[in-house]
Amino acid sequence: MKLIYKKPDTITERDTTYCPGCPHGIAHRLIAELLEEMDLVKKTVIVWPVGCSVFGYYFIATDAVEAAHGRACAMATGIKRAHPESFVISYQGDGDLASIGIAEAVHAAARGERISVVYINNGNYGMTGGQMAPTTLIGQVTTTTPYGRKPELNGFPMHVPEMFAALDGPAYIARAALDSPQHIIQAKKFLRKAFTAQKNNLGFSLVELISACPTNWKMTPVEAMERIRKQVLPVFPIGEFKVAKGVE
Amino acid sequence: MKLIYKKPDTITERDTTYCPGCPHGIAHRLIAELLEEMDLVKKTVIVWPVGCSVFGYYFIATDAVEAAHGRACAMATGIKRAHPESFVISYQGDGDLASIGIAEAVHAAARGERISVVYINNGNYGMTGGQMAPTTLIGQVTTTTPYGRKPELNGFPMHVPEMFAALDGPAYIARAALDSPQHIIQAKKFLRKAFTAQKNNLGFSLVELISACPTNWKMTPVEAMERIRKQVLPVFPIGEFKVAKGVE
Amino acid sequence: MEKKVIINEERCKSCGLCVSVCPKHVLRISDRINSKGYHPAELFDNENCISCGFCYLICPDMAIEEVRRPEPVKK
Amino acid sequence: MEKKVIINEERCKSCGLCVSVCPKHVLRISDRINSKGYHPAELFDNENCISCGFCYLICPDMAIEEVRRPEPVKK
Amino acid sequence: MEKKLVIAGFGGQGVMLAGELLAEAAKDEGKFVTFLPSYGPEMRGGTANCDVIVSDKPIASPVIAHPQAAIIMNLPSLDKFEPLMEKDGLLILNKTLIPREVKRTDLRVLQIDAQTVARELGNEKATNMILLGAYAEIEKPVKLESLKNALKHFLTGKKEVLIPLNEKALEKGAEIAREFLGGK
Amino acid sequence: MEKKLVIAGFGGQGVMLAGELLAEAAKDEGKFVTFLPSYGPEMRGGTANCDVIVSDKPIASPVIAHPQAAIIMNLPSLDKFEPLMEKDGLLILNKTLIPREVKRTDLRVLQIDAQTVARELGNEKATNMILLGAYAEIEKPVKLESLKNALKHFLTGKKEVLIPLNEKALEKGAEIAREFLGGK
Amino acid sequence: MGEKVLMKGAEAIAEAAIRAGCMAFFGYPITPQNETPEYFSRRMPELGRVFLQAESEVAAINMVYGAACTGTRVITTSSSPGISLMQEGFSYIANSNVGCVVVNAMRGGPGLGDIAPAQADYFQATKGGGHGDYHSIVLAPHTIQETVDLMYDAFDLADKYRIMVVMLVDGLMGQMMEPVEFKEWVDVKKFKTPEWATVGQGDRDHRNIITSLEILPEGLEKMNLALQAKYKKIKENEVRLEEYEMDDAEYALTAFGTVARIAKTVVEMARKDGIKLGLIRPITVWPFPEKEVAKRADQVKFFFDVEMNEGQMLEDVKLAVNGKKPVHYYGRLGGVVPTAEEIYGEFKKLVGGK
Amino acid sequence: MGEKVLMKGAEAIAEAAIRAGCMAFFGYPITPQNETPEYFSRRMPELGRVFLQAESEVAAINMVYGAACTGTRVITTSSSPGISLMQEGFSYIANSNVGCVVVNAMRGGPGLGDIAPAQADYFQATKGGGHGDYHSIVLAPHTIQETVDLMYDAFDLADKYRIMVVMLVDGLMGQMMEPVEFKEWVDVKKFKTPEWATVGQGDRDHRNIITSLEILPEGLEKMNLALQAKYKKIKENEVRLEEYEMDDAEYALTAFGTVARIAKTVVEMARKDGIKLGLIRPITVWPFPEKEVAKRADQVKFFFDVEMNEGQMLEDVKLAVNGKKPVHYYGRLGGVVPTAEEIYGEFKKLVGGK
Ligand SMILES: Cc1ncc(C[n+]2csc(CCOP(=O)(O)OP(=O)(O)O)c2C)c(N)n1
Ligand SMILES: Cc1ncc(C[n+]2csc(CCOP(=O)(O)OP(=O)(O)O)c2C)c(N)n1
Ligand code: SF4
Ligand code: SF4
Ligand code: SF4
Ligand code: SF4
Repeated sequence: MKLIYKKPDTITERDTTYCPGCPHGIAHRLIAELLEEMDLVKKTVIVWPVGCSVFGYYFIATDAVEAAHGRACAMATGIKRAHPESFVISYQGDGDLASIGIAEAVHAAARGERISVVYINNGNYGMTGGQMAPTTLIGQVTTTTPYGRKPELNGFPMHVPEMFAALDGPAYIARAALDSPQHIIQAKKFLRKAFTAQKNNLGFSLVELISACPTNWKMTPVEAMERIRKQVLPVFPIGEFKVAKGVE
Repeated sequence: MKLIYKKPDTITERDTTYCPGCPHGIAHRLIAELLEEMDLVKKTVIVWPVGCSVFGYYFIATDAVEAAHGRACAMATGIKRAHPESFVISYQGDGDLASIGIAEAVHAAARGERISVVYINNGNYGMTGGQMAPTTLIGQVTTTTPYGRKPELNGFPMHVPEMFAALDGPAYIARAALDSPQHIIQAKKFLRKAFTAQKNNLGFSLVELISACPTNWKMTPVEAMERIRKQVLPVFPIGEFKVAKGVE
Repeated sequence: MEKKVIINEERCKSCGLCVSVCPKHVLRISDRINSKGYHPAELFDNENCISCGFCYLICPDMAIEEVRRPEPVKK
Repeated sequence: MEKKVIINEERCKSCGLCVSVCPKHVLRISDRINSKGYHPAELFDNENCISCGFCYLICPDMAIEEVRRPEPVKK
Repeated sequence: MEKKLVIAGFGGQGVMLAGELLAEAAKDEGKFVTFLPSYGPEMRGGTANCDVIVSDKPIASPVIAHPQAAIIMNLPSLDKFEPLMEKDGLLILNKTLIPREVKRTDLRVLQIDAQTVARELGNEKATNMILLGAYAEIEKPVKLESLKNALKHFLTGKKEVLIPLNEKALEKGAEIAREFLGGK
Repeated sequence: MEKKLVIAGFGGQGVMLAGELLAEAAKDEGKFVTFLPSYGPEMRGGTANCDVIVSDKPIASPVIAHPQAAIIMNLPSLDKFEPLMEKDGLLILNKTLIPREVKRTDLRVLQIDAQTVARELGNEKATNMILLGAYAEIEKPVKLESLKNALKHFLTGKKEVLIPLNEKALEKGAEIAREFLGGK
Repeated sequence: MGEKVLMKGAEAIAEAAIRAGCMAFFGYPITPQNETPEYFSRRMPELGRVFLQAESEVAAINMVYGAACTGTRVITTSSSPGISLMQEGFSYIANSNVGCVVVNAMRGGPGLGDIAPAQADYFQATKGGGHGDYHSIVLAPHTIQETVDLMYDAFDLADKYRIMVVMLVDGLMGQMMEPVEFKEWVDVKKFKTPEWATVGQGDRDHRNIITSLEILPEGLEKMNLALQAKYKKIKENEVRLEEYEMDDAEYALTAFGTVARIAKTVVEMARKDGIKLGLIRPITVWPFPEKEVAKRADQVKFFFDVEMNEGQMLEDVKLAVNGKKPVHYYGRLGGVVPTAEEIYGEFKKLVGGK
Repeated sequence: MGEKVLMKGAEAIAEAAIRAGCMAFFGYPITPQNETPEYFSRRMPELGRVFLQAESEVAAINMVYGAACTGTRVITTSSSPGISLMQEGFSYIANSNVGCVVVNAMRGGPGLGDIAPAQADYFQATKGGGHGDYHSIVLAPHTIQETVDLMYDAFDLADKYRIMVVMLVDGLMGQMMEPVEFKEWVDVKKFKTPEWATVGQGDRDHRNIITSLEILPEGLEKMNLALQAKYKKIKENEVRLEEYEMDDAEYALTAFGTVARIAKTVVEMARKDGIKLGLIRPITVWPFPEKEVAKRADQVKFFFDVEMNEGQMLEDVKLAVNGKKPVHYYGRLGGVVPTAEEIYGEFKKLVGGK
């Protein structure tokens, strides 16, 4: 029989710490597959964030560092500048990147820092128990918007790729989703371009991956994926926002 | 004889600390004039930044606080939320707002915080001696880009209004210039709309004012104004980027 | 016939995503219980599996170790 | 005739911006020196001043205290 | 009287709810009580445990180094707490998820196939209540009645319908415990 | 020998350059020297001053609390430093910008209409050198020649053409000082 | 006081602050105290007060700073790494003479560490983790009830001295539940905007400026001297401590917060064994009860300081004792909570083989 | 050593770091040390090394953290408020066991304060302004020459112990000029990427992970104990101080940095008057020379600690003296630099009207 898919070797044997049905694991697998396919595993340093993926280094077998909350892009910058031969990925949640870490992310993007950012948007802070994130939808109930997110009080969902597209530093900016096999295939294509941007020294790259947090959304994993399609993607549409030449 | 113009009373008798020909003073006068014209002087709290305008409270006679470098938008948020009847202005330089303070500014904007931001872009850090700012032009020599700003090393000029226009919180976002009487008249119009946005409780407002720093640019004031027209405005074009209904 | 889909039952967290995306409805949550206390998914109808890999693609725990397709029968 | 442009010489820092924008070229930097060591601007040709206020608008030191326009002569 | 109980298991097994219920019941009886949760890194799954102390005088430390009693809901928790138990301590095990035997011989051990029993009662999620009911019957930190009464603090709104099930589970646990005590 | 000089004026008057020139010259002569600038909040305008100590043994503190000598280039600086001067200290004033007289009577005072003299020499910006030249002539911390030689460290590139002017200004200052000394 | 309710410490903190008249919360989630902001997020809007989840701790403290400038009773709550990010803000607040309350539910460090209870931010809180010579009043309650009670004082002190008041608790106190009683609600209708607040000049005959800037060193020294005078007044008037079984004590434990609670059990264990052990428990760790500790140096044979850190309060105890008696130390690190048995064991080693 | 050049302290710091093999600078401008980054910005690109102006101090220290993880000699420089913003980063760096050098040119505080020289960040630097139990090696040079010389040691120590080394100077030292000689260039071609560095696994048989996270308290305690063991080693081996005219001293001044420089004049003044005064000048303020100070307690009549702060090193002096002799203190605040005359005057008051 022909092997169609096989768990990448770069995924460790260790069980993840994620809740059942949490798409963090899908993102991990895509990264691992691409690193293998692009022959980058041995050059890669992943900067892990504070968030549910804080233990990511236990699950993807590359060199790794654990950043302070929100500072992954700064730390990635330090690594890349000091050691430009390394392939540097910054893996960040939406609390980590869009809230506390927005300055470091914006500036890494504006500088065209040669790093690739994998940005997981699950609409809340998973690790700390489901508080509002900058990406939380209007009306969405979280542990810190118990009456639903109200724009007058809590502001509006933040669209990172759209914002970053106004900068000159990025070589590749896109948004994909992890809710279905089809979207996951597309997400991998986008991630490949993001990694290519770094490999070809073109500039900063970022892919937002629309994810789910079934636990804090208080849904089954299947319902959560449904919610992505019905409620999240209309607000956060899939697409490529910046594609420099040489990325494909 | 008919009085055409008169120094506003809200400008104090104290000499400013600015260098000869520095447009900070022009921005101050516009603010003072508008506060008087819109009858806001007694309701106003200005949050002053760290930068050459750190002593701003000596020059505009309103209640005032002095923020930590870059945190003016956060401090303004605290004031406005705690005391919504106050009219709150955050006055910030391009180092203060676009570099160290970008997170606080982006989030105040995303939240639609009812504050008005006057954002002075003079292309460098004036107070500390002319270092590169996020707004420094490509090729521009500053004390930290002695060989000229190089995009591969120092990144690209940051366009704050363009970026903020991708957010849903702002009610008014514009860019004006302080290089000529005509542009200054226009700048005042834009500032009036920004203040109106707050007065009418419509959301966040920001006006970028293209300014000069003759001292650190090592030019006469007249040459500096010339440079704005010839070199800066082509990169940072004047315009309105977001105008909510009710601002006019 | 060999299994087209190899599931590592110890890794499975019973999230049901594979079951939900399988176009052929050949997966289900089993009655067994793994050491973490979860009922792992199982392929109960190997024959009808079309080896599309959707289960692999969506499994967040990399519990779907392999997906194989029978070689086309030589003519 | 009364001055159309009132300059507070003590506030002036001799930046020359008013001189540069005056469409009628009726301003100049004087020889006097103020207590800060600057040579203040002066209106040397009151008559030809058209009271446009450009000097006021651009003066960064609010040294142009007032700009006045003669009332139209009653017919 | 001072009763020190540890409840341990996977997150999601209702470890905290059981502990809080006991604490609430103790408070309602006017007793001193402390409840101290401790989580692993996972939101779901992973390990979680809590310390509950019920006493009739003020409680100094809420931390239990050596439990007098423990409700153990999965294998990793048995591995962790067995060595820490006080001599003659009481171990109540959720046998359904614990394949191995207890190694120490100086403990009182009650094994209940609790998850199976709970499923039979109508909902696996009541496993925790079966185990708690058994504990309460043996150690008597509070009355079973108080536990039942306290349920209404936790099962509110849509969850109110679950109260009878949980009451039944508490009783079932107590019943199993009485058999255990009788059988001794 | 230990010479303690303060130079004070508006930013932009060349206060720092004068101080650094003296320091450089002293270093070239193999002396110990410290130069300590102090700025007001303004980039241009505003006040600025520096402390220069030249000595033939190691210098402990670079801070001058009570100057033996001061070059004072504007009125606010006179107001600030006059009361701090050591008894018999030397005050060299830029009379052009200092309308008032010195109040203390225990100081040696040399008033030079330096800005005017500098303009006559060709550039108002050489005011600082006139005053420095005068100071060097009177107190002799370094040779006038060393000051002139040190100019080349500061006036490089396009500014090289200014060296002769500055040399002249140093000399002019020295000349005025000699008259002052002679006239005494 | 009302009836007892069973509550998580982290929630009781929020409820107490609300009753004490806290009108605004700005903060950023962090374990082990997420229940505090979450509780505020439910209650503050109901009461028409301000709850805002800030984008970061840096933003949060500067929002607090802004709100404090309006004379509003304002709070932020966080845990160790988040508190580290606030240090610049603390320093600004100190030299601006505005009042606020900050809760630090300390967790294991350094760095990301863990989420278990610790006391290793004592130096940071008491000596000033930010730049410059400043202090905050630092309260170190040892039970949830005490935390709740002290919250009222915290706001009163913040108002009275226009100073930041830190509630230095730990993850254990944040996460544990015990029955607690709340005091009466403070009548917030009585609050008036203070004369010095920056809310717009209005009818005032002067405008208000709040700044920590003073470019002339002599001027800044004056500001500092005024701060020091304030600190002196606080040292004279606000020191609080509990002396537990100290009357006849021959040995003194010193401990704060959670460890002090455990230490009470140790005292009981020792007393049962006939050993005259007492406990000195600073409630204000800044100002530290120097005089009180110094006085006991004449009485006891030695001091035994126990902390969940590498010996931080230890230095203050030693400074107070000033060499008169030995000061021993025992500590656990990184989030490990010592047991009473363990501490008593260490103590008995010190007393010797009698 | 080459010939003497006249240089601003802030520039000499950069030149020394470059010669000592510093391969990367990340930092954010702040007075009174802007000349340091400016100097780096000119020289680093020329040498093919890294200069990056970060968007903030928070970013800067995390860039340093990243670069340090690659085993690169890396530096950041700032002044008080900027250093406060780095506290979280410092704490992460400490528990990650990576090395770097940080220069703090202290200015007057708290808050925005002024830009004049101060020493009020002593506590922050030596006790840990960030969260958790950690230390950095803190060097406090008193002249530009010493700063330049110590810069080489700073990098060596950072590499040797994989620790952060702080150069605690002040605005005065940053702004003043004096002639200075530089040591030889370190041969950077000899640098090798260390075995533990996270640069991609390459041919290594294991992968490297650098983290300050350890969720189990027992595990985190182990990490802490390892840190403490390292600190102990440093305390045993790296204490440095200068004892100036102490051999026959009856009185001892204690001072560090700029004040110590001034204090030497005071010693000379006293000696001229026939008073046997000496100076103890810690060069490492952490580890503080406890033993050395303690030893002098038997010799001198009293200690007189002088600082540009409200008495911070004072506590370490007192802890070392442990009550054996009086420890007096004099300080100036907010950026005021005391003069030798002034200090001597205060000293004479203490000696009494003899
Ligand atoms: C300075 C600091 N502030 C706050 C925290 C607490 N914290 C840890 S993770 C997190 C948010 C995680 O949310 P997100 O980035 O969206 O990731 P997710 O867990 O959802 O994957 C927060 C607030 C921290 N560790 N450090
Ligand atoms: C935390 C902190 N970092 C750095 C500084 C130093 N600093 C003061 S103003 C300034 C930049 C000012 O530039 P900009 O905002 O553009 O204002 P300008 O002076 O040009 O008007 C800097 C870096 C500071 N005061 N605080
Ligand atoms: S809490 Fe949410 S984001 Fe975190 S592991 Fe669980 S499902 Fe995933
Ligand atoms: S330095 Fe530049 S920005 Fe600052 S006052 Fe002078 S001209 Fe204006
Ligand atoms: S490979 Fe496709 S058909 Fe087969 S089990 Fe998986 S999803 Fe279903
Ligand atoms: S998707 Fe994976 S983890 Fe989820 S049920 Fe299927 S095999 Fe198990």
